[in-house]
Amino acid sequence: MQRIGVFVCWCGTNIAGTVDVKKVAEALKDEPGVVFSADYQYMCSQAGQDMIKDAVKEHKLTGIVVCSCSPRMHETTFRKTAAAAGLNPYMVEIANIREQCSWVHKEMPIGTEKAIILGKAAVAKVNLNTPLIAGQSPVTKRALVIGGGIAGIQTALDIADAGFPVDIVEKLPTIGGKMAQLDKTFPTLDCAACILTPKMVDAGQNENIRIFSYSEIEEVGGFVGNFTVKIKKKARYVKEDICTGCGLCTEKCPQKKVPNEFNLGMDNRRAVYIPFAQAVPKVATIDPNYCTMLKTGKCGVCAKVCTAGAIDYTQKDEVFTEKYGAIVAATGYNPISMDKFDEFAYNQSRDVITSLEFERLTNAAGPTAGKLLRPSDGKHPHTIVFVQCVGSRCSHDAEKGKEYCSKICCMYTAKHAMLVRDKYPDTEVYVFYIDVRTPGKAFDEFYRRAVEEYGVHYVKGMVGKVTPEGDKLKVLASDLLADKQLKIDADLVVLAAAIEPDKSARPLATMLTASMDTNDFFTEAHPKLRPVESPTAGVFLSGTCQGPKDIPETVSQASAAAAKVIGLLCKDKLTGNPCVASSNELMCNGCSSCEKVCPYGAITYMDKEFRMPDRTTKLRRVAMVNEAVCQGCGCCTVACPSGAMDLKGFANEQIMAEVDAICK
Amino acid sequence: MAEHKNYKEQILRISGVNPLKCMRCGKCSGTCPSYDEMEYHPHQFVYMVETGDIEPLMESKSLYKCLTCFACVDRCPRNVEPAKLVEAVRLMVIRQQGQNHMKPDDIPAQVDEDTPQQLLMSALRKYSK
Amino acid sequence: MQVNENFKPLIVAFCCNWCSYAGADLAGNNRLNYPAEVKIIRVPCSCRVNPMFILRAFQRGADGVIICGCHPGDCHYTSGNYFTRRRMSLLFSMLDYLGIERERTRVEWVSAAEGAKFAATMNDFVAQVTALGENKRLEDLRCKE
Amino acid sequence: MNVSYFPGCTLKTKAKELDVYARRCAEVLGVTLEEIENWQCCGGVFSTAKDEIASKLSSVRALTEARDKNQPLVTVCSACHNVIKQTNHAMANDADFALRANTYTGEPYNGETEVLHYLELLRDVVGWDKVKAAVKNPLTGKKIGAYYGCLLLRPGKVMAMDDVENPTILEDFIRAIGAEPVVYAMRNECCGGYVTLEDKALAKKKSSAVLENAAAMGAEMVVTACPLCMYNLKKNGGCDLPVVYLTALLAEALGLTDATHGCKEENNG
Repeated sequence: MQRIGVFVCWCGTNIAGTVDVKKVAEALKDEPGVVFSADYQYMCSQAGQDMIKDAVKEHKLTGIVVCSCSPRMHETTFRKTAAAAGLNPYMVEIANIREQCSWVHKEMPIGTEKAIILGKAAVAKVNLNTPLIAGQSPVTKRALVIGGGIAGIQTALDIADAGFPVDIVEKLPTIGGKMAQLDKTFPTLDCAACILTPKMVDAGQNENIRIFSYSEIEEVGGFVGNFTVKIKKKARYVKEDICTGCGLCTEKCPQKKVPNEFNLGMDNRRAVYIPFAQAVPKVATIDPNYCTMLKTGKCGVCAKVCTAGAIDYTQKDEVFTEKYGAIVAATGYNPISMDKFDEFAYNQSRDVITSLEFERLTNAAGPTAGKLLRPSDGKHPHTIVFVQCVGSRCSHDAEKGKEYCSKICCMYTAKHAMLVRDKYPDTEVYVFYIDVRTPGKAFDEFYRRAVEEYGVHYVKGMVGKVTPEGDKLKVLASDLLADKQLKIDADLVVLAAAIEPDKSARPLATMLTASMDTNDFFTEAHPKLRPVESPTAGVFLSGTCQGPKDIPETVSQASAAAAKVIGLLCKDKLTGNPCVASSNELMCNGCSSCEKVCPYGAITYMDKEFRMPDRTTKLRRVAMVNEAVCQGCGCCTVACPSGAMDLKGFANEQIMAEVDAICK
Repeated sequence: MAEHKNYKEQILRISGVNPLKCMRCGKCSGTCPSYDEMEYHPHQFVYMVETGDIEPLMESKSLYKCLTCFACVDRCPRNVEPAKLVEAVRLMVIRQQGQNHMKPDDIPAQVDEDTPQQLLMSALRKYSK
Repeated sequence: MQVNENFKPLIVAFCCNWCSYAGADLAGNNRLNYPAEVKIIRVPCSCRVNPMFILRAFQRGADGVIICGCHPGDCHYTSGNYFTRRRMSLLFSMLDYLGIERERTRVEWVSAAEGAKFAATMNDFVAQVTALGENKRLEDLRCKE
Repeated sequence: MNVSYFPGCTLKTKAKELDVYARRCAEVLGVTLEEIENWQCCGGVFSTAKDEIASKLSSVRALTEARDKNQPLVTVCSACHNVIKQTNHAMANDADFALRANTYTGEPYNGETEVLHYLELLRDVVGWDKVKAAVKNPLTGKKIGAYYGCLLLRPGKVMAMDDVENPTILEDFIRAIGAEPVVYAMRNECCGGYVTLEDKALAKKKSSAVLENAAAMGAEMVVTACPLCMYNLKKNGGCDLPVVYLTALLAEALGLTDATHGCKEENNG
């Protein structure tokens, strides 16, 4: 028989406000096995924990029930407390009487009654708990960073600086991501390339960093400390180690009409290309969708001009497997499609552009060499209208756009407006806004400068329709403060499109078994206290794949994720989860049902000799669980027809006892 | 007065609109083709219904300027459907006795030989009960 | 049908640790009310729920049982919820045959981000079971106090 | 194939050619339009008020008849189509409204009928390829601006015919008959038709804005499905850009008649 101590937490008034904690402690006192029952204001405090430790010693407790907040919050805390008192940490059970009781029920009698039942269920379970000892597994001291934007680069650099090898897998031919496409950055107006390219070079030259560009993740297996990842290196038809990046092929290629994705299709590149001058790795890539040689077998100009002999039309996709201890998702974002918002005529006029396209139009390395010219006729625009919140802050039932605020648009629009007025003072600039949101260091000051020093017209209201007519864009909009409908003849309209997670994030999350929110942003382990970790152990989050962020926030999160990875890789061994499956050999009939449902291949079979009652021996086929590989889902326990398979910590008997306690 | 207080409730019920969803972006008024003819504009309909300031709307000619073109409905990022509020307020007026905005006798003067039947029909439906 | 105004059903909810239990916690964080008749049992994955547990619950006097797991494709253990879906559809049809109405059993996918869905699901399920009244089938009277 | 057909008041009077050509062209394309028996006027405008039941009953009756014949219900007039489709949507999705309407008609109907505009019939039932194949007199070189107006597309979630802001169905139609579509932004803006009696000045402003934009983008004529738009654009458009019905263009392309001469004849007869 266990000797159980029950500890009921008030959590200030969080629990005590709707649950009569004294009554709960009193009611649980007489449950089978309970020898001690008490309540306290904050069980998780040092004093509360000391109270538990003292009670363990004084009452020779063998099991503990804490009626408190969710086990997702403080289960670890109380397990440590138990361990410090000399108990096995798995002799602790939590009754969740805060999140699932006091916070969702309003009346004291109802809350109290439910809390007592939840407490009884926990007591019933602890009565059947057995001490569990966690296995240990080694840590592969290498990290994988998926995505080579500023987030991925920063994470990789920080991990590499700590002395651990790290691989960056980037799906495009170069690292750099969205930041490489930006012109200036707010609120300091330093040039994006000037601050990003040195980091790209650092990453390219760091001996601890390997960059797999033009590569994608195919498969992820394993678990924290021991991931096995299949990486596909797409054929770029250029030998990476031989190509010098001289760019001669990209000048001679006769296929000139390939939309240049780096400039968002606003100009053309060749079929063999280097995305931009500072690309890392600076290696040419042949686009198989456009290359005449690959499509028809006739051409071969690039191979002829390449003095290094780096062109290889026979190259094939290459899939290889690497082992990692930790994985960082840094898959970034994209602006949403403007198809659902064609009242702004994005699909009808080339002079209606997104803000990212505007970045390229003002960038010295962009399609206009930094001169702000209209895409349609190459003329200088004299009136520019910026529209904020296009596709952000839409209600769910509007069935278009995103519900969240994209966060960065207010600031980059202020930047664009300011830069235009600075460079071309003859230009009238209108910004239509719903709210100007500038929480951030020196952000509001920046926006005010755009208004006060640069004379940008900020109009509270929204554009309702853009009508291309002749060489003008007729903009119809509301000015809510003046209570007027404005009609502006604009030359250029810039849409601050909402941002969304990159499309590759969803399949990646499935491979990583990392959870996502309804918008396909990765979910963090805790929204406040563990913002850079995924709930899946060993998977970390960096940058906008977790939510909209500007550059400084992205870099902070990237470094934070790196710190978490370093903390993990520093360990030689990881303590595993002892709540794993185990098979009772005497009951196992060797049917293989469990093996078939195990997603980890943790179950194998072996022939084992058993002594029979008549002193003969018999060879029987029985299931064996590899405890280091088992993740403890329990699927096999249900599949087992003979009841041989059970899950430690969540045993059939334990759950049945909980059911009984609840249904009593 | 008690009856007046009831207006908001009735309008919300017959329109099925929840004005609290509005984030006051003004896109409805930015896209309204009748804006210049209206004294109160679509976003004001939403706001004034929400605050219960309904009598001015009922007295306003704006009620009869809405084209029922639904541009505000389809373009609203919050799916507020301002046009439905305009119609609901209009109904509050014309459903009262003697408040028909257009009477059958008014029509012949406006009609020419090409006037399609549907125009007469819809005008009566929209402006009288 | 006779409806007992004061009838409060007894509902057992099995929630997977990674999505639905967290979703229930989020409902708490956001103070979204649902009836106290719902008692949650934490399991690592919805696929840990053995049909025996459900039978036991009905035997012991539960009026409804709901199993909540991660959305298809989002299972923390890759595929557990698919097994749940198949197992439970078989079990529920068997229970239906035994006279336990389909409305007393349910499988619902609730993610860690769906606190509102959790509360709404529980409100709906409790209302549904309340409308059916007390469950007499399978109940073992010896288990009642 | 036979489909139920709701012509509507205007197609029987001021817009006869819209009706006659719709039937003839459909026959050529292998579809027979079976006129609903004893149809009543749709009312010309859909009331969004949840408590307006009676004004929608004529639509419900037509929908019920089509349901009983197990046929989709086709309309040509944009206004009838808008009213009937919105009514159908309400019958299917607003249980309270359906209950009350069914109490009036006495015949349970819950939005089972598929409501198709003539354009949807061409696109989804006949198919553009078949239309193209049937064209005998392609309108090659004609630059035609599609005029959707407001009724054909909105509210988008209910009409669900095409993308509300970026529609292509009329442009596809124009291409199918061999002409060249001209895309202009005002194609899905209101012509002001409903206020023509109330405020002529406003109607003039709206119609002329549409035609000016179409002309500025190079359209030589504008095609519409709506008699109200037709009247208003012609009367109040303040511009000599021709406005034609889509069925007239289709008839011309199918070699059934010469568009301009045909109208007069049918109107007189």
